[in-house]
Amino acid sequence: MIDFEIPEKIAGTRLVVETVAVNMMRPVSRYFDEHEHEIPWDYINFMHTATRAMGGSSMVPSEKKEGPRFGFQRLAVMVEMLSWGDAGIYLCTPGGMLGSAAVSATGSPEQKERFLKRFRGETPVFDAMCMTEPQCGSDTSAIRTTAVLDQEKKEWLLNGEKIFVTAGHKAMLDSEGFVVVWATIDKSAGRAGMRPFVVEAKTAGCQVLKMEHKLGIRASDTVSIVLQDCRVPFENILGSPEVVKDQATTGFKGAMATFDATRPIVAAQAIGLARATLELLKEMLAERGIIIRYGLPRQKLSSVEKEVIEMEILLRSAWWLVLKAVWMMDNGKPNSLESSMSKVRAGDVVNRITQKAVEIMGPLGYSCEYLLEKWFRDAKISDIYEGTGQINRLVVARQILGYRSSELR
Amino acid sequence: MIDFEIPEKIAGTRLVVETVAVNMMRPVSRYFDEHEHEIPWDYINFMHTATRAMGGSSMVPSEKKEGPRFGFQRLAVMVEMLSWGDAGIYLCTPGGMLGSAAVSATGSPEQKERFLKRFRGETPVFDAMCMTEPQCGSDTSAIRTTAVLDQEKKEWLLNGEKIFVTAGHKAMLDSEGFVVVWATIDKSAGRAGMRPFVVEAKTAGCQVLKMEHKLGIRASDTVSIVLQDCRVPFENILGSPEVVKDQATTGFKGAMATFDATRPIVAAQAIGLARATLELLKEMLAERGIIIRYGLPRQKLSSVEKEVIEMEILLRSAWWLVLKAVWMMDNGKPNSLESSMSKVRAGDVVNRITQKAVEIMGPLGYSCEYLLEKWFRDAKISDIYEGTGQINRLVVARQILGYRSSELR
Amino acid sequence: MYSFEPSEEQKMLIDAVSRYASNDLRKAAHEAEENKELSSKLISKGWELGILQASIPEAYGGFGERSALTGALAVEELACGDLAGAMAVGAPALFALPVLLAGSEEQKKQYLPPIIEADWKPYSAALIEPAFDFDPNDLKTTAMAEGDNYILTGEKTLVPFADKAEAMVAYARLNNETKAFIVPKGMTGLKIGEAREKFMGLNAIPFFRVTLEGVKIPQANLLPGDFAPVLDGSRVAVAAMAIGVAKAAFGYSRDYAKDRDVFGVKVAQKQAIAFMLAEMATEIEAIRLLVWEAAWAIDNKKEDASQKAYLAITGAIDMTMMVTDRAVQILGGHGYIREHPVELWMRNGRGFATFTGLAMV
Amino acid sequence: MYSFEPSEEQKMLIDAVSRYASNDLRKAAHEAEENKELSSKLISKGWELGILQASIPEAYGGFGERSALTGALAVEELACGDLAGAMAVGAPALFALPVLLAGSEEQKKQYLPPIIEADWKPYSAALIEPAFDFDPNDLKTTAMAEGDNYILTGEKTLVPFADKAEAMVAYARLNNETKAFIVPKGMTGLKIGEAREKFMGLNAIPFFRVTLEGVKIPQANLLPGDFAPVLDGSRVAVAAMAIGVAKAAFGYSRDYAKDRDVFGVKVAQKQAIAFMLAEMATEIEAIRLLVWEAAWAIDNKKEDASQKAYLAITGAIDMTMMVTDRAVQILGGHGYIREHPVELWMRNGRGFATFTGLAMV
Repeated sequence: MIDFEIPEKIAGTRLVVETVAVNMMRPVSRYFDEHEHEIPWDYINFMHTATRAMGGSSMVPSEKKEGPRFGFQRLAVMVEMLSWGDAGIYLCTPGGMLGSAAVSATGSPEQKERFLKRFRGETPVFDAMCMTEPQCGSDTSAIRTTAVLDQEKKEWLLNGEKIFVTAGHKAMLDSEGFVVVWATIDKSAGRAGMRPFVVEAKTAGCQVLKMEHKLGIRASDTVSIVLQDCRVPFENILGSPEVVKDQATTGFKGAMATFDATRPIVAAQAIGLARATLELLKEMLAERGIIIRYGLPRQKLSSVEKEVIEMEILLRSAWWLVLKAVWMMDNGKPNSLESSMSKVRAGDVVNRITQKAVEIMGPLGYSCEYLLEKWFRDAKISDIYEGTGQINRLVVARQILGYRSSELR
Repeated sequence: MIDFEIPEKIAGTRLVVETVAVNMMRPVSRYFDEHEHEIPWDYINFMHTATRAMGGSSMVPSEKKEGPRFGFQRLAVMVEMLSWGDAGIYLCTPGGMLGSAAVSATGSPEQKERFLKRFRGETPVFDAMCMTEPQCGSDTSAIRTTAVLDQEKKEWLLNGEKIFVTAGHKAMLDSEGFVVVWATIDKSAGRAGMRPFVVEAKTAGCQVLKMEHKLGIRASDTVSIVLQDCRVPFENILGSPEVVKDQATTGFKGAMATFDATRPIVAAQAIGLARATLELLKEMLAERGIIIRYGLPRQKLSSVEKEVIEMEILLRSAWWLVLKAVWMMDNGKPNSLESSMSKVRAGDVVNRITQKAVEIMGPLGYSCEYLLEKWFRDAKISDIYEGTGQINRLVVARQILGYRSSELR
Repeated sequence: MYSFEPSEEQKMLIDAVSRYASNDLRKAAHEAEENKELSSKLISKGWELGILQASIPEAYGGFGERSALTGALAVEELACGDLAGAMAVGAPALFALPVLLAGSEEQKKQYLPPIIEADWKPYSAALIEPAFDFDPNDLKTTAMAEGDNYILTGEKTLVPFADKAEAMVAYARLNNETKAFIVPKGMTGLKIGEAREKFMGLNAIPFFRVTLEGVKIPQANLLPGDFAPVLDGSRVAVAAMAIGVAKAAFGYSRDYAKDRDVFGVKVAQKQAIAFMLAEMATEIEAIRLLVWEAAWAIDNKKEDASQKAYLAITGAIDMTMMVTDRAVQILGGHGYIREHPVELWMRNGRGFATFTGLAMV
Repeated sequence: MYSFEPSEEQKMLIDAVSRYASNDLRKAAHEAEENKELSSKLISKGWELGILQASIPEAYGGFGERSALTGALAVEELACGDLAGAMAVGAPALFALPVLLAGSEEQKKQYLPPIIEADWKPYSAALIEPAFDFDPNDLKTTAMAEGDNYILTGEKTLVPFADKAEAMVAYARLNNETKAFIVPKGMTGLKIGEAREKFMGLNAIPFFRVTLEGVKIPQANLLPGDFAPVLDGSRVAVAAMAIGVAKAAFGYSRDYAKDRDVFGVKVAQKQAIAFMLAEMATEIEAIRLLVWEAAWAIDNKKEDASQKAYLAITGAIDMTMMVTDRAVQILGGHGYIREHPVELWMRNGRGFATFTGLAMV
């Protein structure tokens, strides 16, 4: 039965998160944008304490109980609201995000316990995902980082360089967290040889280098990580250490399964930012006497009204795509198509809305007095990370055409 | 010295053509749209007589004199204006168009005389280009029609089927015209084996089949042509009968050279239609009290004003692209890039403008009482024939990237 | 609680409608458009699916409860077969649903059973006016009280089946509000245009210009209820049909692109085409959710249902134009000829900016 | 007679400017933006190219004739190096050209030679006002005649170099018309904001809020001429700069796409990327012709020059946003970090909706 009513238990969470967004994020948005690489500890500590108080550990769902599941729906709603607060600060949320998602998606029960329990400790802990390398962006199958098994010591030897690691600094240097490193255990096997490895903070041979200076989301750190003969225990591999060539590309499938879960969440982030922008735009316009007249034929609208109404359409429809994708996730339905669709559309929508909002507000839109210009800068990342708009279009296209990746590249 | 002033001699021609457009095309636009496959003989005869009276033969330029050349600029201006009159009727203009362009671009002086002189006769004569085949649209290198040389009789034997031949009926059945058939003389040579052949009206083995029923440009006939052991004299091959493999793809280059000349002309057609639409839209709006206020910031415009101003920008800029492409043609500058750019943009622009015009005028836009709905239907062909928007983007991309076609497909 | 899955009952309906749409409507569409006529047998078969009948309570001859959402699911499928067919099958709803939504108890009892319990008969609605900025909430057609009657004056366009309709609902401005009036066949002053109106698409449906030259109708023919729910129901219906048309165009062009060769591969294997298709699919799905949300909001009597219905139709207008245009583009020359259905979908697709009033759920 | 080729003289100018733009401006751009400062040496070198000087007749200290077209060609190249640098180099034109275009003979003789014959010094213009719907033809800042003076009252934003400018042209509404007034440094009531204004881009240029608190200036400081030619000159200049920024972004992202591997080929070999680039190139070329046409119309005193200048800047706004956004997209993660210049171009690119008044040809 089709239903667009927010579940009560999520509505409650949303209300709580809204308080955080309003009180702990918005007031410091500009500060952390201007002070790149400073860490919003107040927010972090609050979120950690709050999550612990509620008996949780990570934002990533780990429901095992029977009955309807809401984990990813709740997560999407929370992320949307936090990102409405501030997209950069939201990315500093402790308690496990992309790395944990990979562990959840591909780890054994033991691994989940071992790696995820740290998020339940007294101090906030972070994790991160290491996928991109200097020579490969969207083409994750071209990963060069290697993992070689030292049979004697039962350890993996990791070598390679990872870039654009979101929150890598916080995971590895500011807390006892970990990163999930994608590496190949058999180059000749291509995607089938790819595996995620957990590398914990303070592991020798793993260095955090170069904090990037970015266009937006400046509160969030983005680093390079260099692995030089970095040794991790045999048990830190997620998934099977066996490579079955020319068969199911297990390793890569793990990454893909992770994406199915994470892309709608990144899309939710874009939606939160887009909603913030549209709301502020409408407020600023209303203060200046411009109230949007819904219901009129386009021919009777002003150009600003038409633009705002279009934004509204884009925003709402994109949000439902996100919710559908996470709802499928929660209900165990395969959602690769919907997941990538939501990411494609959210990336488009947030850029369109922030770009137009800055334009509509003229010199005020362009000024740092208001947050519109910041949101314009924050927005662009949504169409880039966790698969660019182009990569996600490719995924959508393959799904609707029934093509394997070899048939449509 | 950059100059946007229309040359006087072209301005004169334009004025004459405008009279034709206003008096002989617009009044019968709706009639020939409603009576598909009827031939607008009044227009044809008038154009033929007028062209003869002015000492010309074909609309395709054949200037040989020294000094600045204007032929393609004049042609573009004329086509724009005729298409402003009626895009479908314009396509019935006698005197050689695409076929003649191919003869001009790739034929010997003898061939030009032999094939083109017919256009100077007493009755109107038509030509046509046969490129597309049932199994191949944009991919002209996949042409299956074959030409085999009968050494004994010194004749070519053509076999194959051609579709979407614009004005093919008029060229082959309604006049003593010809079609230019692209065929391969050596399948193993790929593009290098492609050659254009002139097939004259009444040639045995050449059958005109199936008049298409179309979305728009209904005054223009579109036919299939079947060649069954169709014999043409050895001298009807345009360009060299020798195939030099793995070298310059002469045959295909001939087609491409033709495209450089014809694409801006097809673009000009789109522009004329787009201008007609924008002008009528502005008139209809003005009658209803809506006058476009140029100069205002967007924030002060109505949505209709903003739309119309955008149309104006699209239209004007596209028209200058066309003129630049033909100006280069006239000045002997290589213009593949500009030619395809003009086609890409004109195709986009005419569709955008006609689609929006119909929408803006609401029930009036959708009604057959006005020509807007017809122009919407006529417009779409501009983004399809003489290379779809996609093919032309490919050409532009190759040019700006310095890629051969093997590097970017 | 969020859910994006139709109920079992709805799925069965979708199934049945979709079978009729593809086996009957779609197959008849080309001829219907070219000959400007839909066979009454075809329409009757669609009527027997009982889409409208299931929206009318038993008390008035039907066997269900009106649900805008269920209606939207059904008409999307119908329109995916053929838009003209979908509108023809649904013509009685143009009369019956306004009566259900805005009529008095008496009016429902009087008007509904004869429609619902009978075979398909043409009914109509006269909402649209021949103005470029036609606004259903600001009609030029007026209703003036005169004694026990109302005098309707104005001009309407795009009135389907006006020549043979048993009755129509005509909309007019009364005290600055849009109101619906029941206008029986053959009233004095009700002028039906002599020739059918011609439009870019929907040629299978007979449309007429209708002039109300001071048509005098009894007070009892005013539907007392608000116009808003009627307008919302029409916006959602038309938007759902836009989804249907877009779905048809998407599916056809996708199949074509998968089937046809270019440069040694399938057309669909070219990124430029594959990305177009991906965007079409994404756009359709996005706007479909917006339409569902609006329909759900209507069914659940949400305060902002009107705004949602407005957003849904506004989004659907652009989406359908984009999708049908691209479908033609993907077929190239084949898209431009009337042998393939995509050009008709593009013609019909452009009309959604104008079609509100021509369908109802 | 149509021609789309700059004259030999123009080509030489383009060449010289382009060398400076790529060897000097482009190289300094990143540091200038991050440190919020342009070196005066860099600006002086640009000044010595003589772009403005060549626009001023000998009678006023220059060595040429003002041509909006030549100016447009020059500032396109400058902005392709760096937009902030281009605006800084051109700051004296913000003062000099309005004087040339709208000033009396006396004013030209008084004000122009000291600017043109000297080294680069900061001059400024105060046109833009802090309103979302700022309209240069409907200013909120007013000028009132009072005896032999005008009293200027209002608030301006985005006034470059306001703190150190030798003088500025302030624009105000006088009898419902926009008029330009010469405001020397340090006038009573001329309040320059204490801190620099902060904007999304152009951080290398010091911008200030300027409040005119009843600034009393002598009648002789009113430029008597029309505002229209001044506005047209600025619209064309800013539009030409937009082309320059877009060209920079296009070139950089094209080269990146040709250099970088993905899925075993170059990024540029993917149709999705190649088509983006093709559209960017087409759009740039199309709008460039529109800008040239407007400049040409100005130079040839065409009646519709103002309308053409308006269309040019309006088209340029959207074009630059599209192109710079796509350039960032093509670089992906690399586009998002400040190590590469494209993110700055995107920030600057979005500003063109607001920049009219910040450049002049």
